[in-house]
Amino acid sequence: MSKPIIAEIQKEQIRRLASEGKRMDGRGFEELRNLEVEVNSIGAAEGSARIILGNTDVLVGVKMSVGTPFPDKPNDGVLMTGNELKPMAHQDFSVGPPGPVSIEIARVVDRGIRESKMIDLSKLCIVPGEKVWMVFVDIQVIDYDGNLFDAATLGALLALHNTTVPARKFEVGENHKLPVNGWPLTVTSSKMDDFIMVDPVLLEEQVADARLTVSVDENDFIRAMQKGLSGAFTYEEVVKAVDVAASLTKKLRQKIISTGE
Amino acid sequence: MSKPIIAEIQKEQIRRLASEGKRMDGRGFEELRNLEVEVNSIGAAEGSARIILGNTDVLVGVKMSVGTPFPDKPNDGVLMTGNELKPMAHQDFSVGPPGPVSIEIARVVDRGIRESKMIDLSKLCIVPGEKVWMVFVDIQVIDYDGNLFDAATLGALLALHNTTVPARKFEVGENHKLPVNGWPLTVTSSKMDDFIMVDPVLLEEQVADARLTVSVDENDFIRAMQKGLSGAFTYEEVVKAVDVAASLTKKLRQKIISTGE
Amino acid sequence: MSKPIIAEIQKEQIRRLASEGKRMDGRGFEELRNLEVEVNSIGAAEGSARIILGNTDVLVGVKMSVGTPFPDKPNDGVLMTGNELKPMAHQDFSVGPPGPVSIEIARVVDRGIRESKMIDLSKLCIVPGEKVWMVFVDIQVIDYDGNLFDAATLGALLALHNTTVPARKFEVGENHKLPVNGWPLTVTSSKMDDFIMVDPVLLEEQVADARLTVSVDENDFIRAMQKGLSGAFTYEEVVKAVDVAASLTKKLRQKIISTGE
Amino acid sequence: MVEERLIGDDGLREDGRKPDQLRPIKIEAGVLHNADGSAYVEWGKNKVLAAVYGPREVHPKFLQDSTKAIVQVTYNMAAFSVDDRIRPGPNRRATEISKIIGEALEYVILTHHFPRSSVDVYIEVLEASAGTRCAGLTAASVAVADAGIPMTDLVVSCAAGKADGQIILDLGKSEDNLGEADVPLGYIPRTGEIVLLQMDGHLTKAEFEKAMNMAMNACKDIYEMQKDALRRRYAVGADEDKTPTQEVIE
Amino acid sequence: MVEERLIGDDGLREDGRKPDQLRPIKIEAGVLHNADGSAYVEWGKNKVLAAVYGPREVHPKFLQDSTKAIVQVTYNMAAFSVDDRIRPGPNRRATEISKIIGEALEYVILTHHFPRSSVDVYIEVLEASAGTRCAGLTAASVAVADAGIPMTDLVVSCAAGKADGQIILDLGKSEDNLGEADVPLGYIPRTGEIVLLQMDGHLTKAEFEKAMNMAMNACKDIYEMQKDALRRRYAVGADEDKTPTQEVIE
Amino acid sequence: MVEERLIGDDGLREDGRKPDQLRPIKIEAGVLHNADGSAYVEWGKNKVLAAVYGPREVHPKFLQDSTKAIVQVTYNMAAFSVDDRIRPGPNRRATEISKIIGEALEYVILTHHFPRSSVDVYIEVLEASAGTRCAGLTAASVAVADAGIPMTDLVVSCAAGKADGQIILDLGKSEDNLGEADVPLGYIPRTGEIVLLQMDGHLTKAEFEKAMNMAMNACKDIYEMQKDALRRRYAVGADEDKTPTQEVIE
Repeated sequence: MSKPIIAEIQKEQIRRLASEGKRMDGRGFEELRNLEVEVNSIGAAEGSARIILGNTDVLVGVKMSVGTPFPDKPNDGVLMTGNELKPMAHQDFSVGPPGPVSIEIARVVDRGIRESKMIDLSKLCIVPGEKVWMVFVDIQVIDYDGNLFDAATLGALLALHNTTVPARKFEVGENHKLPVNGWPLTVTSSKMDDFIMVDPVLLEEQVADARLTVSVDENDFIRAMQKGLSGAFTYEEVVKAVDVAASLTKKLRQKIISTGE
Repeated sequence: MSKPIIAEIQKEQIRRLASEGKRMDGRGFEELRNLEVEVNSIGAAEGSARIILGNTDVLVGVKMSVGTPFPDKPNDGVLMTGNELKPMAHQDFSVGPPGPVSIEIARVVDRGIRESKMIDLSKLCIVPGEKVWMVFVDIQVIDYDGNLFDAATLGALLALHNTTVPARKFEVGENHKLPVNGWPLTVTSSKMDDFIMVDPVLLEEQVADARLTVSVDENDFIRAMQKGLSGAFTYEEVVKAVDVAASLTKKLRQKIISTGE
Repeated sequence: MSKPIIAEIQKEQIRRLASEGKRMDGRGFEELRNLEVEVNSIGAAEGSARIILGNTDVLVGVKMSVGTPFPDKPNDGVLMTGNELKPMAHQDFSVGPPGPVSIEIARVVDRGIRESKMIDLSKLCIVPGEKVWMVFVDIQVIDYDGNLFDAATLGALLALHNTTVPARKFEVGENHKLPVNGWPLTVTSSKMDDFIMVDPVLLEEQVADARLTVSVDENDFIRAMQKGLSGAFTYEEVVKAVDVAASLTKKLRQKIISTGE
Repeated sequence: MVEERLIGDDGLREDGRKPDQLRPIKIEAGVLHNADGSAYVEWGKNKVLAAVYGPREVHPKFLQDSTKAIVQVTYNMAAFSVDDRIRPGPNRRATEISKIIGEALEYVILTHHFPRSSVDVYIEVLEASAGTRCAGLTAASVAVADAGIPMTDLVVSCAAGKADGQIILDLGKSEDNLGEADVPLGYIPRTGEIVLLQMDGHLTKAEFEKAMNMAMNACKDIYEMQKDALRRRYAVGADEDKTPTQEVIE
Repeated sequence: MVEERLIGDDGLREDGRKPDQLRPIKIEAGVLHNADGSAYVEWGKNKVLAAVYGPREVHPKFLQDSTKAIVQVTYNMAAFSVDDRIRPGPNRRATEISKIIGEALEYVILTHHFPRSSVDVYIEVLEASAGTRCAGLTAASVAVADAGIPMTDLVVSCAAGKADGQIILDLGKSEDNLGEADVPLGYIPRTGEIVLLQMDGHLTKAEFEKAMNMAMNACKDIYEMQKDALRRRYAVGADEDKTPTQEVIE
Repeated sequence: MVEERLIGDDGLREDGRKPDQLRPIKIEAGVLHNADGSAYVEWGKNKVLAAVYGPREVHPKFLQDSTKAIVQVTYNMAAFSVDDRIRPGPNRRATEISKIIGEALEYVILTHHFPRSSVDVYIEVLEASAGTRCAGLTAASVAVADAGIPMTDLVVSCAAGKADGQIILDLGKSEDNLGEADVPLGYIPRTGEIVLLQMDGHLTKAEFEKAMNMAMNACKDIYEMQKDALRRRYAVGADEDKTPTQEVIE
């Protein structure tokens, strides 16, 4: 019974701060944490990015190989996104195959890449129906302090934007950059009572009622959305969250493109 | 300790009724429950049948695709029969891979189809050693009130008799009916003390000592048999059960062929 | 808490005996148990050997088939070594996939074969990049009374030395003996306190602090080594164990070659 | 990218629907004998069954919550429910859908009335043709009510999206495959709250708002069908024999 | 369908047996050191080991029955026991055979003497050549007796079947593959009770009855071999050192 | 067999090292926020993280030892850590390495101080280039110390081996693939004890002894780097904010 009681106390504290417009770490409700990025530190990967968002630390690696296409998409390369919440990253994570939480993150990142068409999979065809490029995006969470949706998405985008297709290794031409378009970045909002804050830390996540991740691209199009947790949003709150995401992803994109890449 | 006690009380009730030649639902010992069948309600399947036997409700779907034959049978199509006792169907079934009970049913249905030669697998060869038809028979139990052996077998036979080979989809000719011969129907007898009753309901199954499933075809040949549970039959009881199965499958076959198909 | 106490009592007994230079079964510290071997008793296997080392009883079977090589080794046959500690062999073994103990044994046997080059995998290539021989070495422990490393290694070597390549079955020529060179036999030493004994029985294993398996070939080359358990060896102890292994494997090799094969 | 025309010159869709028109929907409550509550939904070509067991003992035990019931949803597509057979057993898509449907249902179930227990919801998609998560959540919600488990309200679910440049309601199979966006929504009509929301594709903010409103409106209609199914169920009499199941699929 | 002749003009089978003749059978009890009871059976080319542990604590616990011992059988074929290597680990065939052998054994074991405990039987097929379930059940039954677990009687198992139109006993490999029917039977000679029965193929009722009778008769002979193996075992002395295992396979 | 020359005429190795020279090694302690202890090791191109949680409750419970803490090590290579992607999840190689690293660590941890508890060590190889088990054990040992778990000493690990007929220290990737022998060692410099030892290849006894001595000597140097990393870590202050993680990889 201790866990619910602690959660209640935490909730109380966060509520008191929030009612004064404050957060635990001094941020505003619509303010992201400090961000550090590092690309291609993993020499064995075709592309990689490390995202340090506050105390959340995520490493994303991209590997490519030549394989056979899915029978129903003979002219398309294959994209696979995996995510593991390793026990290294938090005391509550355990060894074993990915559970629902890991899978949801992997699938949201995957859809963010796939449905925004930032990779044109048809350009990854080598011989139709026979040989295509397989792109494996593997997300490894190293230290977990909340908001993996945004950290993992950003890591995947940066890793893909810095990926070199290893064509020589597979004897299908010269190495070249993976053709990638656009930056469908996400911003996640977390709701507790009527307070909605972006980029929640772990303690804020643990007491949250509902979560909304919104992906916006460089042309202000909404590209993906995922609501989570067993709370509810009003229509107005959703519309507001979309506005906040549009504005914050724009700032983030400028920062990334100017420095990170 | 409650379960064994309840079982003992149930057993006592069923025993008392049985000693007067009666059953819980008023049937005779050699009388099947009311049967409703419905074929091809699942448009996405190549063939399907729903069997409602009393309160037991089973849906069987057949899917076909083109695959490679087993190396030791290069000229034969492949038949795979799966069965899942989903937690939807009864409070005692749980999520997870099929256990021994599910597997026994699937294998008995599979052998009933395979060993009776009702499908000539050699006719499902497209290119010897390379391309053959795969036939997947999937049994889904929706509501469980006993006697899945007979319900699943009947569902599989009906679904196969109503299956269309999707040749156009796989670009190997025109769609046509799956060539299927015969109706090796089963009747299952359940024994408690010295009482033997066909088509047991769940309560009867739960107190049964032994079970015998007998498959008989339209030429009165015995095609398959499976004894189950940790009780015994005498030789005379087995011979009697075969007679009962021969007579009841004949009636059932007439009914199915005249109406159901 | 009973297990640790029993272990302590066993340890005390073994310690008392050892301090007088004795072992439970009357052997010297550097003396192997009685060994019985039997080859090719399993007609269905391409080669087999049964090793009865004291009360430890291990059956190793070799199966071969034609398959595709690993992409990174297109000209090499494939060797796979499996080991299962079946619940038949000891009350502490349970049903299920191999655990760390099984896996360590399988991998040590596998490396003993692979790294000593006793099988020239390049000779197992049929069509480069397409067709190679697969060699499956399966170790089945039947009765477990200690020292599986040595028993399994010996069984694998004997089975391989008596393997016939089933070329006719796969229509790639005439049957012939599997080309195998050398006898990289192992001797395992077990340490408790400062006492080091070879070929431990189960009770000795259960109280051991550390274990060292040393593989030596017919030319006195050290071919493999594996230290196990959470105790330590000094440098001098390791050197001594290597000497003992060199001398005992030499005797064992002579015995095996003169009689067993 | 969309070569095929999904909306004709007459403004009608492939299957003849208007942009804001739902596919035919049929809902029945109380269709199974063993389950504590159940529902069957036909929605276009989708055929979905939902069964509810509970509140009952939590299994496995360590998931037990001393303050409330847990809600465990298992969404599954039958092997034969789609063109290419699905291998039985859980997959990543089913795991995600089970999670978000469970979260949506949990919001309306009075879980604090049943500490240490579990409400287990099983959704079986017998035939699938775009929109199974919406049909599944809609069915599950009726099944929970049929089980007599107290809820603040029913959850309704419906999607809107975009095809051929137009915002449309309740995407069919080709619209789902070839269209520009899909926005499945889980909604509580009485309070206007949103408990399930996903989106992928490509929408301006104005289009997104239009799609949301279209889906919310449709949810209000479906809500009436849910209540009607429950009303019919109770008219037959909860204590009497259940509706014969053979009517379910016919 | 059967092109190859399985029975010659002289009425003898491929391996020279008469229609109602068993393959050579050899049974030994008490062949393992660690197991509480064990048996080894050679039956034609089949080589089968059975080991019994118990009655002992049930694992996993939730399987425990407060009124009787549970009987858990694990039938397994060694990877190298057949022409085409078998991948280690359980498969559907082994699961079914384990289940029916376990049910047959349970009938004769006095399980009510050992509530809350488990009798664990492990059957390993070292080499297989048609009839392993019969050899396995026959061996397991001896191993249970060797473990000193009280039984009402031994179970014996043997198959009959049909090939080239004739009813024959104890099908060999090609008869099993190419024949018309196979009827494995588990039998208690003293009471005449049938505890395992399967059949597949194609038999008239008269043929089935003939096959049953042939198998039941053979079971009586095998029963004597089982008892003889146990007698030899106890002559050596149950308390003394066990028979050296190296004799097992030679 | 070795066609390619691994050691040049100048006696130097492919990467310019002398036979008894280590690759560049960098060790940092306390690089993670959540873990009770952590370390990062760069060793040539190897990049390895180790995290320690504990002593904490044992999970699963039945592994609990009433006399001491158990040490559970999980060694894992990231999917992208090598040329050919590794499928996530345990494999046989990782299982063996986890086992032997755990056994080596257990020897130095004062496990009897923490009965019924668990020390859980997670080693993640982010990039691999020969020698990851040595780097992993070296990192894990620092991470355990960083967690404040009492140890008799640090364990150090390094390999020696043979290539082009010469005994060499700390094999690089091509030396590992093409060389004649590899001898990874886990060592306690203060007592001279050996807690991890493997070897494969082809060595005379004299060569083996030379390799052992070379590796033991190198371990003494690496031991100083370990202690230095811990010293730097405590200079920053264990109670203050941890070293910013972004420095870890740069």
